[in-house]
Amino acid sequence: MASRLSFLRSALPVAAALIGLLLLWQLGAMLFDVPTYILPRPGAIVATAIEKAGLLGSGLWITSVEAVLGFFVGTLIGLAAAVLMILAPPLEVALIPLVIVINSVPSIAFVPLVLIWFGLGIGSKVAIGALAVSFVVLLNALAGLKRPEADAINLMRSFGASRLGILWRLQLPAAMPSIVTGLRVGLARSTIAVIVAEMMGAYAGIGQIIYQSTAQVDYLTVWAAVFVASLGSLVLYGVLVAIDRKLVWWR
Amino acid sequence: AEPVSVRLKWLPQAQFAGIYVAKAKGFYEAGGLDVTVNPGGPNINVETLVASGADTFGIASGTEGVLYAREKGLPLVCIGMSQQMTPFAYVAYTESGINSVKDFKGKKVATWFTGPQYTLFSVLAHEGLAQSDLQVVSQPFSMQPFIDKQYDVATVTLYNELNTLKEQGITDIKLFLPDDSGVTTQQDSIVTSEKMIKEKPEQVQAFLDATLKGWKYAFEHKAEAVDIVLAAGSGLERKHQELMLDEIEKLMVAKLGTTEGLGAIDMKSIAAVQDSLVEFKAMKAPVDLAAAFDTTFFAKVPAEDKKM
Amino acid sequence: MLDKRAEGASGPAHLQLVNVWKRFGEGERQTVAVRNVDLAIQPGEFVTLIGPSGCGKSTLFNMIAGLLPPDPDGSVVFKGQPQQDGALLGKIAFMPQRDLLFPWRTVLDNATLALEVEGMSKKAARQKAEALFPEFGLKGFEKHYPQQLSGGMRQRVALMRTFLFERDLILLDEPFGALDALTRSMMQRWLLDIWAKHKRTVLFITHDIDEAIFLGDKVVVMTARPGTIKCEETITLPRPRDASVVTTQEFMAIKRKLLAIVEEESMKTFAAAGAA
Amino acid sequence: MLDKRAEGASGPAHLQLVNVWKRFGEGERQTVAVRNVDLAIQPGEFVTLIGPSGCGKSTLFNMIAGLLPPDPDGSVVFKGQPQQDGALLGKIAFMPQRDLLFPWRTVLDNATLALEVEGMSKKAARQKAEALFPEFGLKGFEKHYPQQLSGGMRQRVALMRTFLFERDLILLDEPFGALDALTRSMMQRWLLDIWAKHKRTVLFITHDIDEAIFLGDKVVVMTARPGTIKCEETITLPRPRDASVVTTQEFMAIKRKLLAIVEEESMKTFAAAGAA
Amino acid sequence: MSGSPNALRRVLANPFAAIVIVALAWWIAVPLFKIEPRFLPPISVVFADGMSVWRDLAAGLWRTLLETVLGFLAGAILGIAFGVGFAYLRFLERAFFPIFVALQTVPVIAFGAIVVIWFGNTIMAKVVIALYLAFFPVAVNTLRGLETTDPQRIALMKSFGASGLQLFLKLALPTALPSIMIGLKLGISLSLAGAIVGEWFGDTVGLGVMLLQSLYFEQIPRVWVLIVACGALGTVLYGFLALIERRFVWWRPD
Ligand SMILES: Nc1ncnc2c1ncn2[C@@H]1O[C@H](COP(=O)(O)OP(=O)(O)OP(=O)(O)O)[C@@H](O)[C@H]1O
Ligand SMILES: Nc1ncnc2c1ncn2[C@@H]1O[C@H](COP(=O)(O)OP(=O)(O)OP(=O)(O)O)[C@@H](O)[C@H]1O
Ligand SMILES: Cc1ncc(C[n+]2csc(CCO)c2C)c(N)n1
Ligand SMILES: [Mg+2]
Ligand SMILES: [Mg+2]
Repeated sequence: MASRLSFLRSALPVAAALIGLLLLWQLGAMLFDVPTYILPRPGAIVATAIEKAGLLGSGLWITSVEAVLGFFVGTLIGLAAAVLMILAPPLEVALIPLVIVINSVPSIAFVPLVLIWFGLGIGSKVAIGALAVSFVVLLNALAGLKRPEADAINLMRSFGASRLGILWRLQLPAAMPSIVTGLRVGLARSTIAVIVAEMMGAYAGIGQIIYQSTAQVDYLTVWAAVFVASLGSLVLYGVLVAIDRKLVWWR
Repeated sequence: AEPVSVRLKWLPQAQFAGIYVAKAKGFYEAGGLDVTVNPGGPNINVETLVASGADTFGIASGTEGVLYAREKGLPLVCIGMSQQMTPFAYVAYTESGINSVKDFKGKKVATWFTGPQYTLFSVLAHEGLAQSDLQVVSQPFSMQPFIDKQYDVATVTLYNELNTLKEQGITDIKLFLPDDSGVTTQQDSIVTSEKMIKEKPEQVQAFLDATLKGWKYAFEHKAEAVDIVLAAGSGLERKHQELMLDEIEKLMVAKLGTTEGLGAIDMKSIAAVQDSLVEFKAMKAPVDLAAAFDTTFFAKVPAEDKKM
Repeated sequence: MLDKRAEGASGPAHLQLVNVWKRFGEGERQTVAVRNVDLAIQPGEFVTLIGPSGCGKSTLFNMIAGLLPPDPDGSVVFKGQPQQDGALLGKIAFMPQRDLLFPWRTVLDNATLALEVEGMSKKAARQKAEALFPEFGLKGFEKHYPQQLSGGMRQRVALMRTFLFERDLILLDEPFGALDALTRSMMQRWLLDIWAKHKRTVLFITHDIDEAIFLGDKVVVMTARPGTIKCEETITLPRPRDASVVTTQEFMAIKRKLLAIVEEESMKTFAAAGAA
Repeated sequence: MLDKRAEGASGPAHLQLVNVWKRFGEGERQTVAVRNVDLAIQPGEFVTLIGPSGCGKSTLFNMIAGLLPPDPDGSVVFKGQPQQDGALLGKIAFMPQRDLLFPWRTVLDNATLALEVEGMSKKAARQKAEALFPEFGLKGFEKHYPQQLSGGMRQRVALMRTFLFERDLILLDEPFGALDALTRSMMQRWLLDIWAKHKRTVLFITHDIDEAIFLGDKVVVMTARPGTIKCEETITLPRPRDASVVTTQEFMAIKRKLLAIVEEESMKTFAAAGAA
Repeated sequence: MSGSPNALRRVLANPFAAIVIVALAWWIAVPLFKIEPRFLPPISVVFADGMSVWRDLAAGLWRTLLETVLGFLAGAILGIAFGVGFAYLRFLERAFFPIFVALQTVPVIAFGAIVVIWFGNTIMAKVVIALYLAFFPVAVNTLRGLETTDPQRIALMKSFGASGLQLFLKLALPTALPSIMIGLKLGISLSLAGAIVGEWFGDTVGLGVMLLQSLYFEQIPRVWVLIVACGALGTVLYGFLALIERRFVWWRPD
């Protein structure tokens, strides 16, 4: 009961803002008579989305599975790497420059390589999604794990806590807010990386739909696909917010 | 000189040598035009940019692109066609035992889903195959999956991917040309907007004259043309561009290109393409071809500028 | 008697500090926090440590607990063995000056932290801790978070956390600093009970001279920064001690003596002020 | 005399609390922190506040400073005017129990914080603050960061920050809690000097009964949680007071009386323990 | 004895040492594990290929750097502004934050034509895309950082009569700065990605153009040249931010 209420309370303003913006857009497009190939009207986009629900639905399903898998794999890799680096500081000193270099390369540059390495199927999408997420999570987790002050770490050490014990009981909880921030940023990055990878080579998915429709000057379908993808990521974001509240309850 | 722009369907390369040569040799300037060449890229839809007025002219995808654009109501007109022959071809490894298009049956065939898939469908139809007889998949712009044998047949353009394969030492392949199956789809359409044709036909004429003259000059002075292309792009390989120019010449001087001259519009092949697109439900209904393709400008191009 | 216990030459000292130094920073801005400290503590002894604010008491504790390496000049000897850096971690129950409660743990779970680190099951640890809540005046606050406690309550939680970590040597850094007089005197009596029952060795920092005398077998006075041992005063007041001991002549005499010593040191901190 | 000052019925009280309450949380887990507090403070009066740990002293201060809205039952009256929520912000010099120094500011810049907020130029503020460093025994630490200070030094920085913020009414929450006896008595004397010179009104929380008596015109004793005023004791010891006043008969008598009252209250906190 | 791990650390922490180590590993690993060139070409081949186009590479680096920095600055300013706005106007956050999240997942490269129509063929288009991508992490981290401001410190400042602006400048902002720096460091690499994607919309100069071309021509060594170039550019920018951080934002909130 209470949770349903709080869900409503968080969903309502978003819905209101969304509807407001769409209305503004629709009215603007009608007022200035903007041609569809420059900016379609939301009404037409929604109509197209409904008309092509089957196509878009199957594409969204594939993209979501890839994005979520990539997000999980990347989060695990990022967290594991951060933990390893905290446990073995020389590793951090040695690897962080490399991490920064790789993170500086736009994930798009890796798409063709990943397609070569992992094929055109789901593997390459999961890989590119994981790549996009893992570095954000790694950098945020690392910063968060370093947050506890020396005094608090010393207290744990005085109890004879092992590095793992300190990590588990002090550093990880203290890092939670920072990690969750990393997840929020990472989610957006992984979704877009997956969609772009799909555009550049895939058998199916939202990215392919966008790519093929653009070439066929079918902007209504392009926009409908983007709409559907954004809605999908909004849902994922909602899940993240719920997780955030669970993990960082003490704020 | 009037400032105008031309949008290409891809990055600077020998595929567009005529444009760059016309600019570099001052053909546009002589025609009273100050041309800016804007390259293309992935998801840069030339038809949209030209129809919206963002660019004055364009070298767009090809027959099917003009038809889609017209069907969606874009005020776009084609005034010339660069490639007279279908530039797409299908490749299979010699060892695969595929000796004709008919042997595609039951195979995994990759093609680009940016329009060329309908060329494949037409070819299949001409060869008496149903689409359900084989598995057609979307091809990425890398040839690597074909090299890795992830599918049996792949699509190439004669001017690029085929050369890429050869450069990587892959020569034990067979080539199947759509034209051999009786399917011709002209590519690299020269387009402008209805507004330009109505308001500044003299500029449209001047642009087409100079462009075709540029092409002719490029084919007659290939080394110089490649130099000009290399200067326009960044990080281009001379060897690859030379091969590309050779292949582009073959495609442009084929068929009507030999009789009518560079840039000729083949209304018969266009009608055939439209019929197949309607048949394959890529288009809901046919469009008015006379409005979409304006041959009057091509007719007025001086013969010495377009005839090789 | 004084010589024997304080110098620890004869008996095997539980803990012995030999020429311990600590310097912070380098060059111009170097602060010498602790200088040339020699100190021996016998098994089961209750030693209280006083000295002017900023003289290096907490720094000394950190070095004993193994949290801060002493400068290479000297060494920390535990049960007769010189200890390397960090060797004493986990062997000493240490309560830092700041409470350092974890905001994401309830009061109960903050109290059981050390036990969990030791490997005790969460359930057993909670059971053990819950029993102490009434004694610490925290009954009913088990499920609260530290943010919801008063300063003195937080300090009591930190103290409880330390006592649940049962070790032979206990280091307490101003454990009663935030408590009111009565709560403080209750906690003092409770501490003496525990100490008498289990005969643990206690090293106790305070800034309250009464408290130092009331609790200690020995009061150690440190000089102003850079801190070193100024003197050690053995307290021979009979045990068990009662609150009324504070008013005895003997107590007063010791207090006056210590006050004079401490006053001299404290003035040094403000020497510059006097000059100005 | 007692009646006149404590009730504040005749003179215009500087600060008056009327039926002030504060409850935290809701339903089952509600904690009543402060209950039905009535208190009047005359201009220039030095009032000390004692009470068992967790009884609501800090909460009361927060409400007076305007940081925490009192429950709607009662009101805070300042210079005769009932104050709305937050109306007193910026009018009272307030020193919280935790030092709350900013880790990114040097000691000097922490001290000048309130002055900067007031709009004083950085340079002028620093000049003004620097003059106080010797008196606070912090000379030479101007450019240090809070992390490099001892507990007592941090507290002195917080105190300096409060005093630089010159206001008629000063609220101090255990300002000397982390100081050693001598530093503490120096700071006490310094505080009395300032107070005598500028006749500011001071409200001072302490858990040290000696300190409360030594400093105050009036000692206010709070009950155990939920805290309310148990009694007010006017201290008629002559001023200026000297450290030796602590040993007078009069002082001892007051102390015994207050100790008895406070003891009764403190026991309530541990009532559950006694039962167990 | 105690000096050697420290010396090792210092060597490892040196960026040049890191480059040399990675290059050596690459040089040795390719023949050792018989890695196929299509996965990872030998470093010598990549190096030679890079040298053969060094002029274009230098021009590309410069152009991409310019676009990235301009887009990043704009995105950072906007991101911080929105982060602050979200922190202080909660209804804004609740209504619009999720929409920004959704906008982040809009694949800009789907809208090449529209970007060109709206912003033309100028550097503006790249800057806008770089801004768009950098904005989000900066905004999120600013918001998160501001949220961690200690309520007791806020109370203290209020008791001094601090205005909202003073609270922000003297307390909230310094508290949030470490977190904002994380956002900026994430944002700068995204700006670079934005600039590179932006160059795919009809540009002639830039690392993105060269990257696209090498993909099209299947020049795997050239792809690696560009990956290294992007990595170098991004690392320099990141290093610059890290330097600023070390110099000015060294504290951690307690
Ligand atoms: N934010 C809060 N939420 C819930 N309870 C609170 C909160 N703040 C204070 N309390 C409760 O209010 C009561 C009084 O707290 P307060 O800090 O005023 O005590 P105090 O008299 O200052 O104690 P001490 O001398 O130990 O500092 C305590 O029982 C505490 O648990
Ligand atoms: N990390 C550090 N860097 C530099 N100086 C430090 C550091 N830690 C402590 N100091 C200095 O060492 C001296 C002793 O500090 P310490 O905390 O040991 O004092 P203390 O005796 O515990 O004082 P208090 O009674 O006020 O807690 C102080 O002058 C302090 O400034
Ligand atoms: C008509 C046509 N479609 C696709 C390709 C192959 N190709 C080259 S670049 C690129 C990506 C951007 O569209 C693709 C798929 C082609 N050569 N011609
Ligand atoms: Mg200390
Ligand atoms: Mg308090």
